[in-house]
This record gives sequence, C-alpha cells and structure tokens, in this order.
Amino acid sequence: MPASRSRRRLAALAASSIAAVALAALAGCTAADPSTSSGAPTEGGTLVYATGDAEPSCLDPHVGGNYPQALIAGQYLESLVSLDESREVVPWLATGWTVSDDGLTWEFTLRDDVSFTDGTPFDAAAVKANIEHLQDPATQSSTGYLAVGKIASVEVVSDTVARLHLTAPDSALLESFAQPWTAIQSPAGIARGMDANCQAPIGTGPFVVEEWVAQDHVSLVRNDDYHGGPADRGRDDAAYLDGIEWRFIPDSASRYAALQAGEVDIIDNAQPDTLAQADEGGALVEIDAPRPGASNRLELNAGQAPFDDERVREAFIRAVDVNDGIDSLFFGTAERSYSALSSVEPLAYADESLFGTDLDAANALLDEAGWTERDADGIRSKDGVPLVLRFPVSTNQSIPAEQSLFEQVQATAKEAGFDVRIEPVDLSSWYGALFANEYELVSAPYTKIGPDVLRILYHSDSITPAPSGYFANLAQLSDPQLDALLTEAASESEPAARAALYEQAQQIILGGFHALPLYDQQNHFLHSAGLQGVRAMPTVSTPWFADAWLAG
Amino acid sequence: MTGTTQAAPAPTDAPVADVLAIEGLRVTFGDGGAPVEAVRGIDLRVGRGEVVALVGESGSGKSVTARAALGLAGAGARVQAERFELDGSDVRRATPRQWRRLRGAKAGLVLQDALVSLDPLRPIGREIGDALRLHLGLRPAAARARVLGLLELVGMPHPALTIDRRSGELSGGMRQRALIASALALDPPLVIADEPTTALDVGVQVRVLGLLAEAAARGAGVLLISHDLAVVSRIADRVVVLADGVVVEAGPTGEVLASPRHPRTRELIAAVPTDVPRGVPLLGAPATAGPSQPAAAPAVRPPAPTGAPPVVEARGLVKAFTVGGSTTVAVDDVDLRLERGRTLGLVGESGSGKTTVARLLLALTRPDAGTVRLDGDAWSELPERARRPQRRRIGAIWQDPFGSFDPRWGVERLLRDAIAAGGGAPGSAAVADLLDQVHLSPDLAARHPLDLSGGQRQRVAIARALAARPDVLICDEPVSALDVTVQARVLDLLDELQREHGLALLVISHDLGVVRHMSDELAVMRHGRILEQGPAERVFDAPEHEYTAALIRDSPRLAVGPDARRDPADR
Amino acid sequence: MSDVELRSRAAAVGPECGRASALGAGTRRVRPGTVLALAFAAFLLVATVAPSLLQTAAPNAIAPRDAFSPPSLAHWFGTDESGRDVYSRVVQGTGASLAIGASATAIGLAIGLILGAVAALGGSVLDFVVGRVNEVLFAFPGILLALLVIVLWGPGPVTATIAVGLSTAPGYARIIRGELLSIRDSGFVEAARVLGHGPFRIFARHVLPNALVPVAALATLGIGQAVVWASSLSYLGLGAQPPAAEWGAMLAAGRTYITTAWWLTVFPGLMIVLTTLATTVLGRAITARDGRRR
Amino acid sequence: MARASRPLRTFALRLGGAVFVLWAVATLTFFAIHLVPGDPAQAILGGPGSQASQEALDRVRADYGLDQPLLAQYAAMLGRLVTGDLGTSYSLKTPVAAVIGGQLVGTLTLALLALVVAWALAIGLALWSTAPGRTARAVSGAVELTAAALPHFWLATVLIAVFSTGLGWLPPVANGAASGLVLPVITLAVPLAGFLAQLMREHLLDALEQPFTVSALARGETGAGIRLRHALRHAAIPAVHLSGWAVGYLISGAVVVETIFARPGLGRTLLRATELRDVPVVMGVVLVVAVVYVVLTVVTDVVAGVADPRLRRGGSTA
Repeated sequence: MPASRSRRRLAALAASSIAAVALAALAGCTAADPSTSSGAPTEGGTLVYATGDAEPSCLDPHVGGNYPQALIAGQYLESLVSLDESREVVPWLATGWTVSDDGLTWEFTLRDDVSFTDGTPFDAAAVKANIEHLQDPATQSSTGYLAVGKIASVEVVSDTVARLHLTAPDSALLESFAQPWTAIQSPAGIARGMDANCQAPIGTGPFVVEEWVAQDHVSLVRNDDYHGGPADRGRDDAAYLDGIEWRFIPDSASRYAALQAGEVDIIDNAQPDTLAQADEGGALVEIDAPRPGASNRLELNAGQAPFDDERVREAFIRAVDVNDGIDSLFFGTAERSYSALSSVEPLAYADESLFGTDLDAANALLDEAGWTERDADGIRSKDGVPLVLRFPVSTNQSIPAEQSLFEQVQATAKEAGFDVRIEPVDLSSWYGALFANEYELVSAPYTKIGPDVLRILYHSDSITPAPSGYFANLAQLSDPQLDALLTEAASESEPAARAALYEQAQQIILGGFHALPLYDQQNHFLHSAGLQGVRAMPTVSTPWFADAWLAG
Repeated sequence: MTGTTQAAPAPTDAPVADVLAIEGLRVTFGDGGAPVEAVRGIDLRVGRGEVVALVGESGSGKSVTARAALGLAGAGARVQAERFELDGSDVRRATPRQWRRLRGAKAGLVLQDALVSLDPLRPIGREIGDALRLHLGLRPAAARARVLGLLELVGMPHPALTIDRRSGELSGGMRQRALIASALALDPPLVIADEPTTALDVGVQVRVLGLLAEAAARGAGVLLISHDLAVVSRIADRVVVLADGVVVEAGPTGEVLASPRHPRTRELIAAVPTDVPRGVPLLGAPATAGPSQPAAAPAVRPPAPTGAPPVVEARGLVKAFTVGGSTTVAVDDVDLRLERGRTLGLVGESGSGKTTVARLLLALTRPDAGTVRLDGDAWSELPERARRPQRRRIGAIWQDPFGSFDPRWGVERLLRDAIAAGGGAPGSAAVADLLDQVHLSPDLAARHPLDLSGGQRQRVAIARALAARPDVLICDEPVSALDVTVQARVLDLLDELQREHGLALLVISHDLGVVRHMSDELAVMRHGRILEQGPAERVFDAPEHEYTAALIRDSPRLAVGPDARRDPADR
Repeated sequence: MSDVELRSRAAAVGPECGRASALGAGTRRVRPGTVLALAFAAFLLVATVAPSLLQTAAPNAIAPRDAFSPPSLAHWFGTDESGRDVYSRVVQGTGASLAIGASATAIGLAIGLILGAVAALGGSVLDFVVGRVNEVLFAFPGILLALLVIVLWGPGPVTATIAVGLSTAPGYARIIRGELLSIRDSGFVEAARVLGHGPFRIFARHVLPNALVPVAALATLGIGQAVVWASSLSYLGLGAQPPAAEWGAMLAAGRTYITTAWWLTVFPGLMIVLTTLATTVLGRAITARDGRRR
Repeated sequence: MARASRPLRTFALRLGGAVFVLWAVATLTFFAIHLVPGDPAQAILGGPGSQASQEALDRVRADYGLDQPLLAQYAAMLGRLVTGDLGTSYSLKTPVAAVIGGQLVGTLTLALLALVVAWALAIGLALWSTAPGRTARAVSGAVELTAAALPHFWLATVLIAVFSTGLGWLPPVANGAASGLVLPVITLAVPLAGFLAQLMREHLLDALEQPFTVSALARGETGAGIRLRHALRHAAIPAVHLSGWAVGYLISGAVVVETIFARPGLGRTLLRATELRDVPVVMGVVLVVAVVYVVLTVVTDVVAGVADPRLRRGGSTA
C-alpha cells in the first residue's frame, strides 16, 4: 500500500476546492476505504480509540507538550489556524490574519460565535491568556513555549481582534499556531490551576473531557454546541459520535488483537507486520499519516571524536545498508527517506546520491582518517582507541522493527570496522546518556509543522542545554553559515526566498553527513471498516473524529 | 479402668469359628528381575475370641503375612494361597473394591507407632470416624457419638476433649488407644495388631495388651504380631513362630514356652533379658561371632583402687527447659556415680529425663546447677575448647544409630573418622579390627549404613564408640528399636566389651528387664528425679518405691501357665 | 491395587527393615530420563565451549532479504526478522543464557547461604534479625529490585544477572536455613561433637555438605528460572544488549512476530524449558540418592 | 502465667517485625532511588526531556525540599510516612495515596484470583503426578516444569493469539467485564502453579509413604480418599507458607501482565514511576506491596498453624 504515491497525487490535486480535497484525502490516504462509496453517516455510538503512545501525565498540551498530548488534545481543543491537504494555512478559530511589513506585528481576527464548553466566550482576551499561559515558566511548557518564543506581548484590540507584538519576524508563526501544543483553552479553565486543568482542559473542540481513569482510559463526550471547525472541514455541525473512549493499550500486539476482536474501533502506532496482515485481511482499514517536521534519522554526534571528523561520518553513512532492512522489517509500509525533513513537508530536500552504500569507499575514508589498525573482530582503532560508536536507544521511543533495523546498522557498520554499541534503555536513562554526551549515534524524532524544525534541531544555539540538561541539536552541528541561513529563513516571509534558504540549509546538513535519514516518522492508524469518515489532520497527523461515524 | 464393657465376654472354651483361615500362603515381591519370596507357604488360623501371636524376627515374614491378610501386601507383591478366608469368605480373587469393603469392617489393623499411624493433621475423632463414614455412611454427628463410645470403650480419659485432639497432642498411651479404637470402630471379627507395644513404656504396653485381650473377650479374633515372645505370651492363646517365611513352630502358648522344640523358638525365649542374671550371656556365643581374638584396644585396666574417684560423677544436676514461656524441669537434683568396669542402669518412662541426664554427662548441654566430674577432674564446668580433647573419653550410642551416621558416609569412613578422633592410626586394619570386635565381617566396611540391618547398624555405632578408646560408654536406649534376639546379641556384646576394655557403662532404658540384666547399680528415674538407687539385685528384689514395683511388675517376662493372659485384664 | 498401597508398603514394613523404605518409593531409581538429561547437558556444554562446532551459519550475519523464512533444511529453526539463522543463534546464546542463569543462581545461593547460615547457626537473635531481613527482601517485588539495579548500573546481562540473583536470594536463604537447622540438631552432628570434633570441622565436614545436596537440587531449578526472569527484563527492554544472542532476549524480540513467525519464540523458549527440565531431572537424581539416606 | 503471656509476646514480636520490615523497605527504596541518576526536580517538571527553566527548577527544589541534604529529606519522608502521608506524585501531581488507591483493587483482584487459580491447578497437577504409573508422574512433572518456565509475556501473547484472535472467545484486553480478567489471571497463574505443584508433589509423595496411609487403607479408605483427606493436607502446608512469596512474585508478574492486557494496576504504576523517577509513587507502591506481603505472611502462618498444630510449637522465623 504505497501511501507516499497517493500523497504525491494529492499534492497535485491541491489546487482544487478544499472540500473536494478533504474527500480525496480520505480516498487517497486510506487503502480501499469503503467510506467513499458508503451511504449516509449515522448518528450516535461511542468510538473506542486505543493508543499505543504513553499515557500523558497532563491532558493540557500546553504543559510539556508531546505527541501523546497532541493526539488526544485534538479532540477537545482547537487551534487558531489549521492546514489543508496542500499544507496551506487555513482559518480555524481565527478567521483571518494580517502581518505588518516589518513582520513584527500580527493581527488575528477571531470567530465571534464560539464559546468554550464551560460557557466562557472565546475572544481576544482568551488568546492573550493562552499565549501568556504558554510563556509562563510555571506552565512547564516545552513545545508550545518555543513556538511562541518570539511573541513579546499580546494586545486585545477588541473581542474579536488580537494583536501580537513580536521581538523578531517569525515566518513559522502560523505553522506554530496550527499545532495542538498552542491550542486555545478556556481562560477560566486555566485559572483553575495546573492540577485541575491537567485533569480536564476546557476547549472549544467537538468533544469534551468527561473523566480520566488513570492507566485505563479518558472518556470524551460530544460537544453538542460544536460548530465550525477548520476551514477545510466539510461540515459545520457537532460530531456524529456520542463520545470517544480513549484507551491506553501500550502493548502493540494486544492493541492489534483488541482491534481484531472488535474491542476497539481504531488503533494508532500499528506495527509494520500487523499492517501487512491487515492489508491481506482486508477487514481493517489503514490510514498512513506520516508526522510532519523531521524525518526519522540517525544523528551523528559531531561534537566529539570520532564523528568530529567528516570523513568518519561519511564512512559510517557509506558503510551502513538499511534499504533491504527497511523493506523486510517494515513490510513495505515505510519508504526510505533521504531528507532531514518529513516527506510531507513541501520544503523537504532529498539527495539520494549522498547515501549510496559503498563499503570500499567507507574503508578508504577510514584509512585516510587514520583508523587503520584492526583487531581480530575487524574493529578499527586509531592510536589504540577503538572505533566505538555508543548508540543509546530509548525502548519507549523505538518500535521493535526500528530496533531490529538498528541491529542491522550495527551489523553492516561492523564490516567497515565500526563497533556500534546499541544500548537499550528507558527514557530517563536515554536522556541521561544524551545530557552526559555519552553517545555517538542517536535517533530522536521531532514533530513540528514546517521546516523551522531545522532551526531547533541544527542551530548551534540548540547545543547549549537548558537548565534541565535538554538540548535539541543532538548532531551537535555547529556551523555559523548554517546558523545564519536558518535564522534568516525563520524571518523570511517571502515563500520562494524562504524555500531557497531552507534548501541551502538542508544541503549543508546532509552534505556534511551529520544525519542518516531512515524514513518518515511512522504514524499508521488501523480501524475497522465499520468506522468511517476518519481523517488525519494535515497539521500534525492526529486523527479527527468530528466527522466520523460508526456504520452498522 | 476399662469402664463399660457392653458385650458379655464370650466363653473362650466355646467351639471357635475361624475368622481368618490361611493355608499355603506365599507372598513374593517381584522387585526387578529376581523375585524375593517373603512368605513361603504358611498356614494360619485365628478363631473367634482367640488371640494368636505371630512371632518372629525381622524379615521372618510376619508383617507381610499380616498385610496380606488385609490385601495390603502391595502392588509389587504376588499373593497366592490354597486357602484364604476372611470371616468365612474367600478373598483370593477379591477385587480392590471388595477388599475396601472388607478392610475395617471384617478386619481392623493396629500399627506400631500411633504418632505416625494416625494422621498427625487430623483430630483422632475424624480418623476413627472415617471407618464409620466409609462403611456405614454415618453423618458426622452420628459418627461422633459412636466415636465417643469407642473412646470410652478403649478407656480414653476425657473422650469429649480428646476426640478433637490430634495424635501429636496426645500421650503415647492415649494415642495407641485411639489407634485401637479406630481398628475396633466397626467391631470387626478380626483385629490384626502389628507390633502394637514396641517402644512403648512398659505400663502402657500392659494396658494396650489389655485392650486387645478385651477385644478377644468380646469375641473378636486377634492376630498379634511381635518379635518379643515375652510381650505376646501375656495374652496369646496360641503362638505361631515364623522364621524365614515359614512356620517353624506353633501351639498353645503354654506348651511352646514350656517345651520349645525348634532352636529359633528357643532363641526367642532365651533372648528375653528379664530375670536373666547379670553377666550371663543371653544367647551364649553370639550367632554372628567369628573367632574373637584378643582386641587390639588397650588391655583391660586394673579395677580402680577403692577410694579412687569414680570415672564419672554427677552431683546435684538440674536442667530446665523453657519452650515459649512455659518452663519444665527435665532433670531435678540428680546424683550419679559411674565406676570403672561397672554398669549403672538408669530406668524410667519416656519423658522422665533419662536422655537429658545422658546429654548432661556428655556435656552436650550445660546444667543449670550441679556438676559432672570426669576422673575427679572438672568436666561440665570446662569451657568447650578445653573439654574437646577429653571428649573421646566418654563415648555414646543412641537408640537410633542410623540418625547418628552422616548420611553421606559409609561404614569405613565413619570408623576412620572416629579412630582419628581417638588419636589412633585410621588404617583399614584398624577398621577391620573394630568390626571384628563387634562381630561384624570386615567387608561391611565398604557398605553404607543404609544397607545394614538394625542390629548391624547398632554394632557399627558401638564400633565407632570404641574407636575413640573411651573410658565411659553412655548407651541411651541402645536396644529399644531392635528385635529381642538382636537386642540380646547387642546386650551380650556390650557385656563382652566391658569385660575386655573395663569400660564404665551407663545403660539407659525404659525396659527394666534390659537394665536389670545389664546393671550392677540401678537408678530409677521419674519426673526428672531419681526415685531410688542402689545395687541392681536389691532394687529389683526389694523395691523401696511403689513406682519401681509397678515397673517390675509390668516388665515383660515369659508368662507361665495359660491363664497368664487374664492378669492384665483385671487391672 | 492402587499405587498408594504400593508406596505405603514402604511404611508398612518400614519398622522391620531399613531398606524397605528405599525400595518402596518409585521416585528413587535411576531413570532413562536421567540419561536423556545427561545427553542434553552434553549438548549444552558443547554449545557453550565451542558453539561453532554445532552452528550452521554465522549467528550475527544479517540477510534482510531472507528474513522470516520458516524452518527448513537450510535453516533448521528458520530465520529471524533480520534473516539471521535462528538455530545458530540459539546455539550461540547457550553460553550467554547459561552464564546468566548460572551466575544469577550462584549469586542468589551465595547470599542465601550466608543469610541462612547466620540465621540457623548464629543464635536466636541473629535468626530473628535475618528472618526480618529475609522478609524485607521477600517484600520487595523482584521486578522493582531488577528495575532499580538496572537503572543504577545500566541494562545488560551483568545487571540483569545481579538483579535476578538478588531477587532469588531470600528464597534460598529460607530453605538453606531450614536444612541447616535440621542438620544442626541431627544425631550425626551430636555424634561428631561427642568424638571431640571442633565446630568448624563439623560445619565443614558434616553440616555444609549435607545442606548443599538439597540446595544443589534447588539450584538446578533456579538456572532455568533465572533465564526466564532475564527474558522478562528483555521484554521490558532492559535485558541483554543486541546483537547478543541470548535466549531470553530472543524470546522477547521474537514475541512481536508471534502470530506471523512462531519459530522466533518457540525454539529459544524450548531451549529454556529443556534446560530447566534437564537440570531438574539431574538435580532430582542427586537428591534421590541423598533422599534414600535421610 | 508464663503461658498466658506467650501469645502476647509472639504478637509483639510479629508487630515489631512488621514495622521493621516496612521501615527497612522504605529506607532501602529511598536511598536506592536517590542513587539512581536523574534529577527529581526534572521528573517533577514534565519528566525526561523537559526544558524547564532554571527558576522553575529552583522553585520546585524548594517546594519539595529537594535542596535539603539527603538525610534531612529522608527524615522528612519518614515523618510523613508515620503520619500515613505518602506524599505527592512527581509526574501526576496528585497524592500518591490517591494514585495507588485507584490501582490497588485491580492488582489485588488480579493477584489473588491468580493465586486461587494457581492453587487449583497446582493441586490438580500434584494429584495427577501421584496417579498410578510412571507415565503420569513423568508427564505431569514435565508439565509442571514447562509451566514454571513460561515467561509471562510469552504466555500472554500466545493466549491472546489463541483465545482472542484465533477463537474469539475472550477479550484480549481488559474491559470492565469479568471476561477481561480470564486471560490475565491464567497468564499469572500458570507459571506459579508450576512452582506450587512441584513443591506439593514432593510432599504428597512423602505423605503417601507415611504409616498413617496404611492405617487409613486398613479402615477401607480409597486411594482418592487417602490423597484428598490425608496426603493433600500435608502437601498443602509448605505451599501455604509460600503464598506470601507468591504474592510478591505475582505483583512482579503484574508489571508485565498489566502492560500486555492494558489493565490499570500497581505493576504498571510501578514500572512507569520508576521510568519517570517518580520517587513518591515508587515508594508508595513498594510500601503497599510490603504491607500486603507482611499481612499475608501472618495470615498464612496462622492458617498453617491451624492446619498443623506442630508448627505452633517453635514457630519459624525466616
């Protein structure tokens, strides 16, 4: 089921009317989706959603801000703007926006007919409250915090107009506001304090958080007053479903079994082998929605030996062979990527030529770099230092197939004389290893809308860790020219120029052999044929259930 | 004491119908390739109201016969007989189901030690009631009533209380009563008692036999199995002597005892120590004895000059034990003297503190008060470190020699270890010599105690004790686990060794007969106190204490005259 | 006639002759099973010492193109998700797995022996104290112990081994204590004292050896258990490090494909079970000999 | 009067012992967790990878007394524990008592049901192993060992594959209904049953060699009667003593089982808390488990004591 092909077709279709695209999206993104041919939607019923992502410790995506939160928050919170299938920004809670020429002032016009599910009206004050909430250190926001980093202040012009004053132009602002981590909540809800708000954030979305049973499920009920939605939505009314039972089933095999058994209607993080099965079975429907932002790639830590030497980095990349592995391990559900960015990003730049496997070249490069001695196992060393690559793997973040792929990387790299030490650890220890700079290789997915993710991942500023020790530039790529390009691109509002800048930036990143792209961040949903009208939001590929219904 | 006996005693001279009639019984154990024939064609008859004693040594096949009579010879066993009738019905072709109906109903079984023969986890009431439940399908309430009756019948004190006790919570005597009650539950025409009195205190022995006699008096046929002719002769009408799986002699008790024809019978009679004077070997030359050369052990020391301190002297020994709050005085102000070359007998019922005395003399436990002196020197007060080199001078043998052998060691290693402890040269010659002294063949050295008979084990234990060349030998119930004949040989051996090595012996036993036969001095113990002490003859002929008298009266001796079996019944 | 009656014969004629009880019990004879167990143990030995003798392929050689091929003549146990030969990996894993099993058991036994000895021979106060210590260890969920050890010293076979060893220690301690107590009060120890042997000699020559026999039997069970334990840690992603072919790790890794490629888990699992079986049968053989003697 | 005081003393000892155990468990856990790399303050501020600012970190450290020396923190913790306060979860920001309270029932139900089922299976296996003939013993022995050698995660997956995906009889994941409990309980019970059966069969065989079986047979008791009415009790007692340990074992197993069957419970809470370095929760769970264990050992001792008065004299310590 080559999802990517269908995506390209979509890109072509993009010009045509939004609603049409929305439908086509369903047609394209889902293998033989019956919903295209099926009859009228049916009201009612509770959908059971089983997520394999970690259970959030807080349902408010402002706090912290990770993908599990985005997944569920999308059901009860709405953002100011959204993206359509062609990744053009479209209105949502904000009906329109203008930006001053210097790019330092933004004015957002807001819908006047929306109120939060606690009755609080949605207005400019709410927007102000939310942005300030994101910026308040006490909120402990990491993702949203970065997104609104350039906003100096919010001015309430009128109930329906909010004016944002920026410290510097931000070409990514709209994309940032399209993310669930900056979604808008009821100020009254926020005022309740973090503990209460974490339990049940109050938004304007199609569903409302009813209760959260830890480690078991979150029950969401329909927001009957809901209307509107992102501009590319086909309808205007409340959801068909009475509610959603949002279950946490961490074990992938059980999750899939539950779907097969009809215990649940849709699962995320479907594993490659089960996708292949489902494909044969036909009773289940797949939605392949790769996450935006960065691709899944191995970062090569250029901050210290041996990868501070470009020749060694190239040698590694030339040595490893992952294509066969990706085919067999992912059963054709994942396509090899040659870009630092997700293939859904229009500005993604790929260069396959850089990543061709060539063992001889690798060996030559290593000899040239002085890693000449080889021990009994063929492991190279230089001045008695063996060519060891420490590779901490977070067992929480890497699916089994990926871990197996890493083993194959290990095996192929060994042929060139690399001693790759895979260290499976839990999330805390993983961060621990990174903070302590005890790694040469690491795979760290990062989801964000738009190419600005490159600035977070590869700008030298991101090397200096936060007080908590966190830093995003795991390749420890420090290149003034690149920094300049990324900064400039971030404030360049003229699309063509912006695209050019990002292309140069990516050429530097890839050309310097700082990362080995593997594939897009896999994001596969499987659902029963009975569930129809589901779509994955073009923003960060979270599922959208306001228009879904359970047939028969 | 027997309380209400309901059935009128059946006249014993009435013509007796056989409750058990066996002819040409053969039992073979097909273990592996070579089948072992344990019983080789015996005839056996038990009439109503009759007590038949089946007497023989270990391995004579008596127990197997008894089991066969209950169809319990075992799956490994092949049982054949020309005639095999239980209460008139032929059981040769009986199916397991049929056997189950017969057991308990037609024949009850009383085993040796009730502690293990009654389920220690179940109240005796239930154990006894099982028979009723199984055969009459009685409701618990009804069964309980019947059980209480039975307990009355066997003279169990406070039946209402004891019925809910487990065997472990009862005294040996009460236990045995319970066991008998369970055998009599359905008033079976045949009661089989297998060593019902072995290792019981003599007093209890008598009462148990009395109960069986009563059962017979009520018309049941009793098959009494024992190795001890003296014990059974009390109540047996007829005696059947078994040896090597065949009947060697049978007849009315009186006749058999008066004029035994078969040597094995004579041996059994001779083996009974009671009334055999000190120093007279019970069985003449030991059966297994080889030509006994002069021992390699040091020559007999001259008898100590009078006035010299006794080898072991205990003064005012007191020892109390505290088990979770409650304290019991096991030994209370005990004085003892062991002279070189002489034997002190210590007799008393179980729990009288005999063993504690032994442990005190061996300095295995510290006395709360009093002292033990060895050759006049300090012993019990010594710190263990100082005492250790001296320890070899006091040897010991126990009732259960097997338990006193390291399960991982063979005979040879056991003896070498002991020889070394005695400072000797642990060569195989020394080992062979030791075995010879205890009249065992040298090639036993290669064996493991597991593969020895009870008697052989005790001899090995004695050999080990000798190996350390001790001055004193403390024998705690040395023979109470053995057949009389074996017991006799062991006793003779001890005598012999004492003469050879001038050992001072302390012989501890619940069996006055044994003690008296062995001892120069005699001490009677009860509740931790020495009741009386003095020259064996004196104590035995003119007991000062009533308790001593009772012990003497109860100690098994060969009954003379057919009326002998009456006497226990009227106590 | 039911076997109860057969076995009860032992008791029936027990009082009369010591060896009957030995004959009586069916458990106590050398059985063909023991021979099979020995054979398998031999296989394990070879696989540990010289795996290459048994292997049909390089255990870590990947071949993504023929991944997931079911058992065949080419690959007796099939191939795994990276096309590696499962049979060769199983053989390769023997050493590592047994190492984990054995050393974990050793650790558990060592600690257990110390605690047990102190409790049994150190007097009532120490006994009470050790008793509590034991309860503390018992009260700790083994998995937490494991998790702590692992987050402390990082994952991998060594820490997994330590973790498993620690969590099995109290069980051993309790049993060893019981054994030691019964031996301490036994007739033969008394006899040794009477002969004037010193406490250390007695402990070394009588108490310890006799206590170790049943413990040895326990250990045989422990080895298999330890491997299983370690595999659970691997499932939680904290076990052996790739590409190390360790049975537990293989079991955990193959689990993902249990419905599509059963052979990935069945064969390593089978090895664990067979190892436990073999070691236990051998252990039983040891104790059977000893059991006759108690 | 010495007799009267005895139960009191034993009770006092028990209580003292229990308190000691809890204290020791708390102490061990506390220091063990503080040895673990990872900044609690960070655990509080959004866990791993959080980008908490310096001031935020400082404030939290102050709030939670993390700036105090370790011993001071330890003392404070003990102080709270004495008053029955388990503290507040770092990651969930809710009282630990509440966090655990929500999970306790589920796990205990699971563990206790598993214990019962394990017992039933074990008894069946043990009895089977004493059935006539060599084969029965050999086969049952193999079954016991295999059962004991099954990793929970593997068994669970197979059960799901067979009974949910294959036959569609049972739900693969927890659903309020009782049917959702079946597979988890079986998964936990089977390996435990393997252990118990091995233990019981040894004692069963020993018991069947005791003379009292002969007496019972002589009363006309059936083979089955002997096993059920006599031998089983003897075999059960040592196994009963294991129950305390068994619960610990089951809770360890629960970590895996609850993850696979998506059941809320202490096991998952523990795992998650350890990964997030959520000290108070880890502490709370461990203590609760310890309490359960202690209570259970007391109960089992009493039960065993009732079943076998011999045990009451000279009670066992370790």
